[in-house]
Amino acid sequence: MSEQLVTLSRKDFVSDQEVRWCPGCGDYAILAAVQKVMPEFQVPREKTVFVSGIGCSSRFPYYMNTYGFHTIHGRAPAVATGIKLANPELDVWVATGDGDGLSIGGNHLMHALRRNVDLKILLFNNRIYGLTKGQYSPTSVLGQKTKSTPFGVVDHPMSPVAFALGANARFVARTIDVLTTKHMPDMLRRTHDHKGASFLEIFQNCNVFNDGAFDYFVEKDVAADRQLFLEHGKPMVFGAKRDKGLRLKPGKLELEVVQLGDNGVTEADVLVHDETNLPLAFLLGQLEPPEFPIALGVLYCNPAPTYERMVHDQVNATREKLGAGDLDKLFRAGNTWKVG
Amino acid sequence: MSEQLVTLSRKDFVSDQEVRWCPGCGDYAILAAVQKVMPEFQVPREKTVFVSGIGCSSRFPYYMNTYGFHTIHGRAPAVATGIKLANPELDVWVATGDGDGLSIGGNHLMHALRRNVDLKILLFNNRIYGLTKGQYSPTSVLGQKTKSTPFGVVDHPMSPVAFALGANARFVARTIDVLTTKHMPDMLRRTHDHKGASFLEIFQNCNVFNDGAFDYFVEKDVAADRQLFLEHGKPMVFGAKRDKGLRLKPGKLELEVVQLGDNGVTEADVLVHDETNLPLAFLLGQLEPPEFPIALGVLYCNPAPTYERMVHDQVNATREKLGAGDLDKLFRAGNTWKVG
Amino acid sequence: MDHVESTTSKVTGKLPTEEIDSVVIRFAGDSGDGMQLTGTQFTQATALQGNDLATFPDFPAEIRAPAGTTFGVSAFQIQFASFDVLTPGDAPDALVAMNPAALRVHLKDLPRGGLLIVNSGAFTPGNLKKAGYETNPIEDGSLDGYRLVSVDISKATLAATQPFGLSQKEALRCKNMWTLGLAFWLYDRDRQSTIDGLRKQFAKRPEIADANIAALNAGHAYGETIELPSGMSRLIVPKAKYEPGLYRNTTGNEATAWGLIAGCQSAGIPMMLGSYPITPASDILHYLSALKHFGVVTFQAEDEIAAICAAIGASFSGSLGVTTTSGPGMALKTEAMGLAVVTELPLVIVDIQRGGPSTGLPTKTEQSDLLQAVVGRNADTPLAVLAAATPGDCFTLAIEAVRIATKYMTPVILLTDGYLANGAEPWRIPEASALPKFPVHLRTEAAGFHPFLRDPDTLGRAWAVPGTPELLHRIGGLEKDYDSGNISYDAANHHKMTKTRAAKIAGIARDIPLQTVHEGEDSGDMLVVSWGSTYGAVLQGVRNARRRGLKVSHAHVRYMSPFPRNLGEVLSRFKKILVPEMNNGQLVKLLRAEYLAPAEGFNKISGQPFRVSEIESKIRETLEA
Amino acid sequence: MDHVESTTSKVTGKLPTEEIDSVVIRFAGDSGDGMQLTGTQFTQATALQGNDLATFPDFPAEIRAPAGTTFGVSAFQIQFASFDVLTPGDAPDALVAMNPAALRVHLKDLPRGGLLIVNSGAFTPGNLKKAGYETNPIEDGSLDGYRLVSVDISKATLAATQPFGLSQKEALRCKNMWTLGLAFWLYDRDRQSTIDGLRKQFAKRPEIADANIAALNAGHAYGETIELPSGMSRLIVPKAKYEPGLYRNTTGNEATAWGLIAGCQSAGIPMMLGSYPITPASDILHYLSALKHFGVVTFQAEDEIAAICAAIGASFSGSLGVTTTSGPGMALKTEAMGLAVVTELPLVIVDIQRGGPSTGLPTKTEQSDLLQAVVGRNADTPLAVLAAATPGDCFTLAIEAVRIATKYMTPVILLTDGYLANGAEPWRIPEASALPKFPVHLRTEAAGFHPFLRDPDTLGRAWAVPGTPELLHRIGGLEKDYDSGNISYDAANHHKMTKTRAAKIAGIARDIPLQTVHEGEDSGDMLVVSWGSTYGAVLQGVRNARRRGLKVSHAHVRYMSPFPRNLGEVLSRFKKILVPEMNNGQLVKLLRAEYLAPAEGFNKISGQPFRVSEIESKIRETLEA
Ligand SMILES: Cc1ncc(C[n+]2csc(CCOP(=O)(O)OP(=O)(O)O)c2C)c(N)n1
Ligand SMILES: Cc1ncc(C[n+]2csc(CCOP(=O)(O)OP(=O)(O)O)c2C)c(N)n1
Ligand code: SF4
Ligand code: SF4
Ligand SMILES: [Mg+2]
Ligand SMILES: [Mg+2]
Repeated sequence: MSEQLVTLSRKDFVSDQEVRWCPGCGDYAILAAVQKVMPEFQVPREKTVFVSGIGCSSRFPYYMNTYGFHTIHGRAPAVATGIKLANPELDVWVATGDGDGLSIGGNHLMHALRRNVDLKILLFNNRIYGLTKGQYSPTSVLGQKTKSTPFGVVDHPMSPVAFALGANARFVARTIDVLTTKHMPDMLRRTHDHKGASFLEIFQNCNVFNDGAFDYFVEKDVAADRQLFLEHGKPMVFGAKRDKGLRLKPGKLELEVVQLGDNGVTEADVLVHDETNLPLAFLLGQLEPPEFPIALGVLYCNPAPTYERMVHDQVNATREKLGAGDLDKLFRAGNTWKVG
Repeated sequence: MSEQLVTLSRKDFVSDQEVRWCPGCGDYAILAAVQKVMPEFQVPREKTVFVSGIGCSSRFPYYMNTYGFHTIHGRAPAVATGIKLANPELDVWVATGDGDGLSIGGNHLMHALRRNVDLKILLFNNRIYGLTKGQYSPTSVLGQKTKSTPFGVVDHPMSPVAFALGANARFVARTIDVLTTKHMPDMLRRTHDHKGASFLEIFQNCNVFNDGAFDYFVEKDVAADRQLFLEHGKPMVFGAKRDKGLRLKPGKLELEVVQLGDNGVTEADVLVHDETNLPLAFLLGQLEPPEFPIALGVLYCNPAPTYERMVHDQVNATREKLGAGDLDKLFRAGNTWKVG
Repeated sequence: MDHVESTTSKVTGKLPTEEIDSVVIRFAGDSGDGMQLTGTQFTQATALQGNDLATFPDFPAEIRAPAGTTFGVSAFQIQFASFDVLTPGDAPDALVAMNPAALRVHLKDLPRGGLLIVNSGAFTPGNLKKAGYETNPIEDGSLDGYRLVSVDISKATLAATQPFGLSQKEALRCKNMWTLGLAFWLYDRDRQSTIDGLRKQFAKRPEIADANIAALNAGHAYGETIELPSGMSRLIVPKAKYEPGLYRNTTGNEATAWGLIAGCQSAGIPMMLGSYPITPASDILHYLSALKHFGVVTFQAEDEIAAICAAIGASFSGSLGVTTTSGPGMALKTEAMGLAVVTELPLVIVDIQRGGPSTGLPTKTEQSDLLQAVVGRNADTPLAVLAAATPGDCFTLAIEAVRIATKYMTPVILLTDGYLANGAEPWRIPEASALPKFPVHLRTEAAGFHPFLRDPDTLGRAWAVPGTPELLHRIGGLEKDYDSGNISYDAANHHKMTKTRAAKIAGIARDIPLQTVHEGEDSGDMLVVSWGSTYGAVLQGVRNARRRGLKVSHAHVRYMSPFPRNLGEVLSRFKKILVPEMNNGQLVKLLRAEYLAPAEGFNKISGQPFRVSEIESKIRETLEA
Repeated sequence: MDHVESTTSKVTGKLPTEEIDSVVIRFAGDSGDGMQLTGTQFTQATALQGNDLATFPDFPAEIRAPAGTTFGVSAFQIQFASFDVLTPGDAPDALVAMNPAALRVHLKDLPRGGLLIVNSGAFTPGNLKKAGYETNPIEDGSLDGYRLVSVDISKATLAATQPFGLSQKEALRCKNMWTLGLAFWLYDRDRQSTIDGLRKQFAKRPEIADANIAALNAGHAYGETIELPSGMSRLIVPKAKYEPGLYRNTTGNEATAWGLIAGCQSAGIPMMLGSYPITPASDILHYLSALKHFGVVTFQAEDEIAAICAAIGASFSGSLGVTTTSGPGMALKTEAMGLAVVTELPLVIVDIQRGGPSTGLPTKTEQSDLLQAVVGRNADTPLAVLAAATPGDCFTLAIEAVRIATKYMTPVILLTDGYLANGAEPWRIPEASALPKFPVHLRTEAAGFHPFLRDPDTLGRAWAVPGTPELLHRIGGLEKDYDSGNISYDAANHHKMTKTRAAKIAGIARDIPLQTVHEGEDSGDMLVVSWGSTYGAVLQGVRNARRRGLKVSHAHVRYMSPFPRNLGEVLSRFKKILVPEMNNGQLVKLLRAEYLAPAEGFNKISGQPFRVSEIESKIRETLEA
């Protein structure tokens, strides 16, 4: 009864529910990109589950024609962990926001990453609480005026990728909602293909409550100079003319931007990306325009055994050692006595 | 009525409550060290508050003759944030465990660190749940057999310092319960003196449920070779004969252990510790014996404005701009009308 | 189509005016049509005109639902009258529908013969289809029987705003002001407050202010030239008789924020709000965040648990800790409430109830957190619970919550709901100096001190805050010794402490007003008991029933835990007791359990307030049964 | 001092034996003295001997409190008898006190004339001081009036274990086995099961096993030569009359774990336990973690919220999600329970109640989470609640919880408490094949499917799990349309769904046993109603009262929500209704609210179970009032 996989197309992943985001919201682009890449994975729709918390971004599952669970605020990683533990065969995705995933749900996200549960986690970072109409979030920037900070934010913001790396995540990547043609789909593919907890931060524009939050590196005139596309094994070159690079300051753990061609600097001097180097990923996650370009792509990828695999291996090993559980044996183990 | 500060001694910080830890528990040494250094800070006892969650370690406040609040499991950082916001004059300490602070309370701890609330946070890491009699914690190691993992832990453990750095902590340090004479007191001093959220991980032996968890770098015969004491501006030298050092692999973001004297390696080749370098701190936090020594001391210290300061500066600025709040004015602002 | 049509015969020329007691009008349109603003402005002008009023904003859960959809319809209803207005009205006398979806959703509530104003310009094939209309109802005769005014408001607005050089999109945004202008004309309201408001709001973009004002004026002028359906007059609602004083409009959330500030001033202590945004409570956080000059510290926590915990910490430090939330957030605070109860710290928890369970109906109102508030915690964990009756009552009870919390050293839950939170009513502005004063005395004397030393009258414990010399002490979640405040696992002590905590809360009954019968005789066949926001509908329902000769009285409960000490006695004087609630029966359970009173529930769980008529017919039915 | 002293006149030589119906013995000592092990071993041997029994372990909150302190005292009480034992006994007939602190804490419970065995070797000046004794009670005459056996157990143990070359510390650890040996002799129990147990436990360190066995034998031998206080005999308690069958001892937590596994086998689905450690619930997690070969997945989550959420996720995936916790953890699960209710997923939530509020008295028992379980959530959030009466009943009701959860697609709360969790009773082992079977039918047919399609009988919705082709669907916390399962904000639909959720739970009443009167007439002057672990004490109290001629009956409620459908009718047949509870009055509230029954509470909130005598005298008092 399973589906004819090859015949699935984008449309098969579109549910019959009306999409209820504000016109112009970046969430549309993400939804379209996900629906576009899903057929490529050759996973039957019935084996795919989208799990979310609460927030605009968390409405995502309703729009995917797969199984879906719109849970409660912040708890999607925990629910998803249960889903995956109960049935490791399922392809489980988590859609969450900067509030849902990093504020109320920070702990669950951290532990799902640490345990390396095989979940594909999409964090829609719009640096605002959309659904509740515009309060600041843990990624909102200092000074940002929002409904709950009429005089400006005074909380130091957090970096989702630093957080994920600090939590021992084995796959950390980043993209932007506007990169619809290639980069976002590519990142979704990588996110899917990594076995274990995959963490993809997507900068997403909330055009109603935080419009233009990412303009400082997304606007046409600055994009090329402020976006660094990481590729494993490739030098970190960027710029409209691809004439800038990142270099490790000699003998130090600091990066600097170099101009190719100046003072004899060539591409060979530029640092080569290594997805498996954790401190490098951490360093790249710190880069912020205008001083540095924002690092996009796979910052870190270093697979390890997944949690649900280890759990079930243990279940199986125990069963092999002790035999399938037998209630009669269990009840009668230890001291018993007969009456009558 | 305030206390004669200079006359305070260790004993003044000992409360009248009987200490109720198991004989031999590492918590005793930490308590003694804290009571020893407190008088040095010249903070009146009534301005000092110890806040904790639940766990063996969280009984700490009862034993300190200061103000204290033994709250609920995992919530100490949140309660402490409220205490500090309400009265920034207070010297607020948080005592927490690896379960209390990193499992149930991970999110509050993360956000307190991120916001840079001026709290002195002591994390008693015994890699076990003590109070509930021996279940594994998020820092328990793979394979560890505990009450809830009779066949061994399958959760990848987390690193408290990586977590703290990932959360944007501005002060991260580490010590061991057995280093009672100098290192632990020193670290407590540094923890206290840093303005902002200070995070001190203390490896603490639970001799009942996880005895010897740290023997692999604490035992006499291995200690010198497996403990690296960091000092800002000093080369990272260690070993019984102080003949080993850490070096950055040329052009890479990786460390290696070098033998001083071998192949002409001298102290000058050894990496110099820089407390203000975040990626370095992250790298140091990853080091694990036997391959590397464990990094002790201040891994990272890079002060920033504290949260409660920024909050109150904003309150004051608003008051200056708008005048002290006047209810009559508030009620009458906007459209009103008179009747009769 | 910018002419006036009517399916009934037409009258031309200037309309006669007619005096009338009360009017209910409902504005409905797309979320993007600015209906909430229209409603608020209409309310403002109506209040200034001296009518009593009540409002009911009803908006979708979506931030900005796609244009033209039925789920994106936003509505605002107001009743204004020359008498004491208790509800926003059961059914509208007039309905404004800015597009087909609004018509689709709201027409069913308009009685036959009601005035129906539609923006014909929005009745495009696309919009009709989205709303599920196969033919255009303006044209297919299906609106026969209503007094229809069909006018192309879009076009009229574009024309009116044309001089100001706005983009078409911006210009169309002024549609709501055109509509408001027409409504102002119809009900003879003054435009000035709206004009002033627009000038202020768009101070930085005067062309937008100008365009909006032009649209407003055009809509008004349109009224002058209108051909209204037959039988219609321009309606004049005389001023209501108010107690003398200075008035303003206030919503429940605003009143709550202000009451909390006022309460803390009365107590003489600073306030620390720990909160996490959640509909429909977020506005309290917004309001208080902007009132930093009152010395309020607002802390947007990482979640509801941190929010209440920070508030508890602040109370430990000598501020009043406050936390504001709604159902799912209340649920999360459960454990920490227990900590506040056992440590006996003052704390105010405001719960703006909404439809549940779980995420439920976030933007709809409900009264279903009562049992949770009163008994919904692990162990025996008594605390005080108050419930506001009207938007203005939120102010009074917020002050009362602060008083009880600080005097009895206890958490107090203040229940309001989505309907009160967003609904507005005229509010007589008090003089700050006339507000109750109840200064807190923090303990400073060392002699005889221990942290659980109790005031023999209130049983409230001593509040000694960090920073106070010589009173060093530790508190926490473990059981305390009655006589020393130290940890105690003693069996008899636990019994005594549990009984003491209960007695402390029960004792508050001596310190609150007796229960009164609000309407009707003090005893008799039937008493209707209400609580919370159903106050207005129930009172009106009882009044109507009495007017029709039914023997029924009304009592409204504002103190939910403890109950007023004479409540049982009041109930015992009636044969039948009816308890209408917007839940599946909660107060009714408490009354039956407490007093063995034969109370019966009347329950509406639709996320919508009761209609007066529903109450009235239920009274009749019950009396006849 | 290793001789026998007695303050009363002495009898020398071999003691006569005497038959007696029942004995209550309490072992008390330092946490480090191994009293729990002593108690368990005594229980084991007693069960094998064919007596009925009930036990009450009572240990401190501290892991290992400093030696010799009163707060470090750990105790274990057992009643065993030739009749049906319902409680561990009110007061001990015999008390073993291993040190002065144990004497200090427990002597007050020993009736005058009771047998008191003390380890005189622990009555050192230091220990006496820690226990607050100024003079040695063994010597100062203050124990006159008890039948005192004072023996230096420490010394005797060292002597007995000397051959095995243990360290002094290790050797002294065998003290408890020496004491057990003496107790075995006194009550004529067989040593074999203990000896077998020791050999097994210390298989890797045979010298320790040998030393313990030597101590055990030495204590036993000591009995042979003992000079007991006058009037003492060696006591023989004849076998109890049991239903024929194979028996074992079980604690409530073990029985719960097994019942959950059995229930899932009966349902034919796998089990996923999401849990977070908390006293006194952790053992269930421990037991299930070791039973992985039953296909159980255990997940120790980061907190209680994650634990229940993972369980909900697992249920969504077609496992039975289970979560186990105690009070503070229950509080944290509140919000997620609402999600399970609104998504109508099966889920079993086990709450091992403990003393509160907040952290409270973590190791003490209480019944104070009942109201939380039944109504303590935001909004109208009905679910099923069961409460176990005895350790063995935990097994039965755990299976029943699984049955109801899967049949009705609902969360079920199973309430037990600290007393049941750790207390043991003999349990007749069922044949696995004889357990009820209730296989779950997961939905696979696509025709007509939507996720909230209901079984017309149970109102349970269709359970279609990910992996099932063609049944793709989304669920969540927002209100659902009755007819499609899609999100709905419709007013009438919300009313209907709220009523349907309530009706589904209410309907379970048709599927559970009728309420019976357990003891006494079916109608009359007075009914005592109990629930949960007070079962035994209340039943015994009623039996005693009846034996004394009082007209009183007993009903025990195990189904708390919904109640058995005839419960109101049962109550209505009695004039007075007394509801003893280990809380400040919770079931009594529900009975009054539901049935307007004039029930009155009898409350003990001391973290200790009721004594039979307390129940008995309250019955007399109530009847006389
Ligand atoms: C327990 C609980 N607290 C608060 C809320 C209210 N709430 C819903 S979504 C949200 C924040 C959403 O922000 P984010 O995750 O960034 O999502 P976005 O809307 O920006 O996509 C909040 C506070 C809730 N639904 N439940
Ligand atoms: C809400 C809640 N859940 C669970 C518990 C039980 N509990 C108390 S302490 C603890 C873990 C303690 O571990 P840790 O923080 O490492 O402290 P330690 O005892 O090891 O010092 C747990 C699970 C509790 N008290 N409250
Ligand atoms: S509020 Fe922002 S994030 Fe939410 S749907 Fe609208 S634009 Fe998107
Ligand atoms: S259980 Fe472990 S951590 Fe707790 S007091 Fe005992 S030794 Fe210390
Ligand atoms: Mg967001
Ligand atoms: Mg620990």
